[in-house]
Amino acid sequence: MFAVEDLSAAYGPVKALNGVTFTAARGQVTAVLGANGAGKTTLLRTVSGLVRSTKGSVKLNDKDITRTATEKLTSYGLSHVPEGRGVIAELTVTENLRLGGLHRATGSEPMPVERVFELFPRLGERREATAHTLSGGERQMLVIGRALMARPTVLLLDEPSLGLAPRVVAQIFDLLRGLVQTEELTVVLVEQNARSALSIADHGVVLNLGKVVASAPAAELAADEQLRHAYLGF
Amino acid sequence: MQQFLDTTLGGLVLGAVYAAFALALCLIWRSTRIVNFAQAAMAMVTTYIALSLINADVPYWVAFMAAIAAGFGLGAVIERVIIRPVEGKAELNAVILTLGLFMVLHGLTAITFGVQHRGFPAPVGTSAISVGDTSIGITPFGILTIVVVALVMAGLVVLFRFTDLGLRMRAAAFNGEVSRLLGVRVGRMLTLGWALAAAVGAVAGMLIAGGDLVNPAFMDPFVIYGFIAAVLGGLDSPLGSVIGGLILGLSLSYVTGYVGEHLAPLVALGILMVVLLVRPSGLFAAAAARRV
Amino acid sequence: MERLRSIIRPVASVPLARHLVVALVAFVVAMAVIGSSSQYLQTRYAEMAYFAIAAGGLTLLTGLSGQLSLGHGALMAVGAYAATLVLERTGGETLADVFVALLVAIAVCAVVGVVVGVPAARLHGPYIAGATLTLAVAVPRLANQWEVFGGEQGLQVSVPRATDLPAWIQDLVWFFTAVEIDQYSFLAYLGWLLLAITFVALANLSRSRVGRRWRAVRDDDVSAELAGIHLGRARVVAFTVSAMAAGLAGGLMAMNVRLTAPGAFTITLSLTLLAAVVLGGLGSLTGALIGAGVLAFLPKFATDLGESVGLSATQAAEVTPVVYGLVLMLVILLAPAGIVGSLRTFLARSPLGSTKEKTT
Amino acid sequence: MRNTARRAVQVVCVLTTASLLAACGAGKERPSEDGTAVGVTDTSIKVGAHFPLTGPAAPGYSEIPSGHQAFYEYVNDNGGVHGRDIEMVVKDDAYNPTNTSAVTNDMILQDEIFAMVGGLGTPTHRAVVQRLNDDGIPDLFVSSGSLQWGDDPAGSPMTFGWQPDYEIEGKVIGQYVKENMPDAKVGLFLQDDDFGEDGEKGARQFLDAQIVDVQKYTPGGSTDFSPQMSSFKSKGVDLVIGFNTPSYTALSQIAAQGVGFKSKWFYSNVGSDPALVGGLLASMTKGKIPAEQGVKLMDGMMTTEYIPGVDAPDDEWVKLWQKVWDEYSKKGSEKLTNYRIYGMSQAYTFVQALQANGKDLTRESIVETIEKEGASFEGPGLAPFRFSEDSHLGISGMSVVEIKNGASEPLTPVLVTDIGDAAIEEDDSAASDVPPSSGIPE
Repeated sequence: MFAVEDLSAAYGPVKALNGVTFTAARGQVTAVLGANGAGKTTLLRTVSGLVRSTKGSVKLNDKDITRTATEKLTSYGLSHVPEGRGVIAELTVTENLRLGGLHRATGSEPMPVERVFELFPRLGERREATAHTLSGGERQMLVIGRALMARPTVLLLDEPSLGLAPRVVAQIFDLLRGLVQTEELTVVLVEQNARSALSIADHGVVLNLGKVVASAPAAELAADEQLRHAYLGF
Repeated sequence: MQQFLDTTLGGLVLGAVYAAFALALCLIWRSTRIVNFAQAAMAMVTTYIALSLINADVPYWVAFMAAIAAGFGLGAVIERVIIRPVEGKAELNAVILTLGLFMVLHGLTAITFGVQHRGFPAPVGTSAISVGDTSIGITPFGILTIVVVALVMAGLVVLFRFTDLGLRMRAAAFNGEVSRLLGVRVGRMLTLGWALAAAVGAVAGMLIAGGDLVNPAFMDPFVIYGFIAAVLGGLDSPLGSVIGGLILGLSLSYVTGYVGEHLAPLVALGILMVVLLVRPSGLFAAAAARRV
Repeated sequence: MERLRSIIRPVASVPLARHLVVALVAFVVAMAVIGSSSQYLQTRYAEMAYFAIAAGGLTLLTGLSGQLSLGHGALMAVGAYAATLVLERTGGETLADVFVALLVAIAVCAVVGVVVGVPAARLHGPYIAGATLTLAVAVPRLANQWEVFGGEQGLQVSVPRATDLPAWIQDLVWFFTAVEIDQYSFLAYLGWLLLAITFVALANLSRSRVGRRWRAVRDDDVSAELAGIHLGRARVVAFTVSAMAAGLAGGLMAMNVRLTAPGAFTITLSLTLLAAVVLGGLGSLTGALIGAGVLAFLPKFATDLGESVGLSATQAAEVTPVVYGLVLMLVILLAPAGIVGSLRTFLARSPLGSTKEKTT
Repeated sequence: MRNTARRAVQVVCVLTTASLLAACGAGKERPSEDGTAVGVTDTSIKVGAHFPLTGPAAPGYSEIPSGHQAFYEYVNDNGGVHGRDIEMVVKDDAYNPTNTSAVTNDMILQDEIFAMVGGLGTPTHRAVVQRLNDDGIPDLFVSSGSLQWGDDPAGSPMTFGWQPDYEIEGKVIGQYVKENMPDAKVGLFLQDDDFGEDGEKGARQFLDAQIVDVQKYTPGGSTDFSPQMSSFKSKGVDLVIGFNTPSYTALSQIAAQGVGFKSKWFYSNVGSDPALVGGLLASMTKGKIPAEQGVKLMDGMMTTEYIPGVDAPDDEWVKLWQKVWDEYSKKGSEKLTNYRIYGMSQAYTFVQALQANGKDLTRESIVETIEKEGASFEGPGLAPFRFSEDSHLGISGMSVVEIKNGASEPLTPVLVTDIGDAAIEEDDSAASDVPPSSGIPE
């Protein structure tokens, strides 16, 4: 279980997060939605310790990880897949994956690189290619695959659909859905593309100006026309 | 013909040392995007440490290892204490800071060890090798220099290509934030990068000093020549640095041998400007064009 | 009182007039101080003057247009050789010879400034630092290439004897300071006069449209370019102006040292100039003056200090570069705005300072 | 207006602070010219000189002032000269002419020396000759053999040489080589200034046809002479004549070994001290071999000699120097070297001049004394001085020697000559001078 309680953060005088609280259940996809600038990415960065929180706490399986150093989170089983397809462009596909497996969740078995290639055959074909030669979809597959190498229990995904063709988005979301079931993952999916996100999410949290304005099962949110118009843009 | 051969061989030996030095600059550039103008002074300090050990009757190769260890420690301390605060800040700050460090190390060495020229021993012969009756313009120490530089390069290739530590270091250098999210201790890797670079610099210092006179200024030409060799190869590319070093070593050897020693810096400046203006990403850049 | 204000106000509101007033006051004070100093101190003041001129040009370049030059030692060398060669031809016996020599030094450096500035305008950060550092090493070595520069042992510089100066200057100096002018005080007065003129010119330039352009280029070159500022041209002009200041400084240096040889223009000279402008605060002319004062007076103090703690003479001589280096490092780590910048921030924070800021 | 005022105040503050700071260190009134010479009191004479205490020219040369100072202390402890103690200020110029100019400025204006005695180096001292002469400061016994100290007494009336000039050294070397090695292919290795130029001028009088290559070096420049040695090698040079300083002897030897260039070597006196060069070579070559073995590398080299050195411990002069050095060396552990003997020999000549001058000492009188009486000074020099109103050149001759086991063996008697086409003659007369029993010239 992954829980965020009353979390706040600021960039200088600007409050970017203001008392955010939600819980993500095991084996479920929790979508965090909202317009540009709503604080979605800041939320993930604060959870990872890239942005310092000013208040509140983050709990992973009842363990407080609010002040844990960013570098240690993978060993606790939490993997953050950054936005902008954070591949390390200068390394090859295999090297990116190897890197992902170097700091695994404590006590977990190492995952063979081949396992990722089974999940994403496209990557297997390009295993020796330098990452900057990959397409947008391939990069997204690579960062997800790389995160899996650390054997996480909680996966934070930041805008995986950004800049991808709808067909590719659907493909990646399908894979994600499958993974959640087979690996018993807790997924927090930050998305601007609310329609697609809600289509695979179990639960949805809507942020606006750093505050939670709605938190409900995905189907309920998708049905709330007023909310959709006001915050989700569809 | 004989002179050409001698000059070429001399240039190769010189180039090998430039290559090692450029490699050190390249390591630091890759890890922290800083050109370390204090690299030469750091290497000079470690060479002096080795000299004091040798003068205290410590065997040469023990002193050699001590110089490398000292370089490693010096690089780590400097990164942690002095460089860390300006990492990621305006690039002018780092330039001025390393230049200041250059002056401080220079002066402190002069105060500690004196400014007089001192002889520095070589572990093997420094007389030209003879083949039959004619001697060729390379000494056993020259050969040793090339071998050591080649070993250092091979070691670095193995480290970076085939070990997990090397992978971590490269990742930390290329993308610190993503690396942190993957669990890499980026701060440690940057420190390690500086430490390794300073150790490579220390090797270069020992190779330059062997069989020659040293004084606190003996590494000064490397401030510019090392930089030029590294830029020639594209700062980012270790292989480029090595080739850049060899090209520069040969060019300067020919200039000194056939035109005049005093024109060497001018020719070096010419090479630098041509590279920067015509091929800004260096002769062997792999990735996208860099902004100079 | 009201009448006085009405006279002062227009003067104060025109930058050129304001700068002229400041310079005039400063020059008169300088004359008084120089006149009452020993010959040895006069040589220090003369040194301070030419260092300040060079540092002023450098601070303008680095502080206002954001380009770091480590090659100003080389530009000083160009100015020094130009002035020396002119003095050699003309004999260097009259005041006119001196001014012709200095004008030629400035002109030659202007040309060199353009030649160096054009490629330099395309470089930034560590690249321009490395390139100009190479320049600083390479240029003085040219003296070994051509006979006319006198090789490693350099050229002697002849300067007018005090008794050969026009009578009105001798009288004027005597009238102001009650001391006969001699060669040492002459060079100090000359240095400070040119320093005052240079600083008025530089201050005016940085207040002008040109100066605003430079700042725009420094702060954000992309926006500046969008705003229609020709980036390369602005940088080249800045480099040229600062090269001219370095040329003048080099010419004065030649006359003071009375020898122009490549050994004078080391990397250390360039780094020392950098230390002066960084210490004072990049972009500040007052800072450059303070930095130059440190350059002229610190070596003796640092050396004495070194000797008093038991260092030998040769070791003590190394204390100075250590101090310069520490200055560079500490300023960057602790007070990146330099002395003047930090003082300004400090004054602006204190209530006294803030009211002052409002009135100006 | 406030802004203007503040600026003005800032500037004034800077100036005032600077002058105050400076005043603590160096506030001195300008010297008064009321008849007594600057730097001279009833009980003291203050002289100064610039030496390379640091930098590539320092090895060896930096020992010269300690010889001066030891001898002056010896004289002072024995009552001084006409009741005056001699004090010597030594400044480091690192063999950089610009520094020479600066430290000379300090010696004149701050230390207020009476005269410069023994200032070292051709390129360095050249930078201050005009200055010293303009200000009327005696510039005695320059530690360099350049012609310019003595061949133009009208232009530089205050300046005197001391050691044989490089032109006559070049002539002596040239004649020896021409007579004894007429088939040698000669390469010249020269310092790139008046030092090398004067030497070349002398040597070419005899060897113009034999010289096949000329290579130069810049002091303070590169220390790798492989290219120069490669050039000698490719031109088939089998005798190198070097006009260079001691470090460069060692460096040229190393470079020659490095490129496999074998030759006979003939170094001018200034660059040939076997003990020093041997020590440098030993420490630079294979591992740690004792200096004695380094000295062996010098065996068979030729050079010239104009004062007796440490290799002749039974010479009366060397006995005197040894006695003085044992008593007055500041650091007892350091040995007497040829450079310290050089310094003491110069100091001896200066004391001799002061004695001859009498009690009434002015800057003009000392110059006049040396011009009138200098040629008859008896001292350690193997040949007499040439001092007169028409020449301020120093010792007039030397002998050619070969180095064996770190000592020199004469190959010729003392050969005396002068600049230009003056003939070279054998003259051992001055070589038999012995020091007075007190060790202090009368």
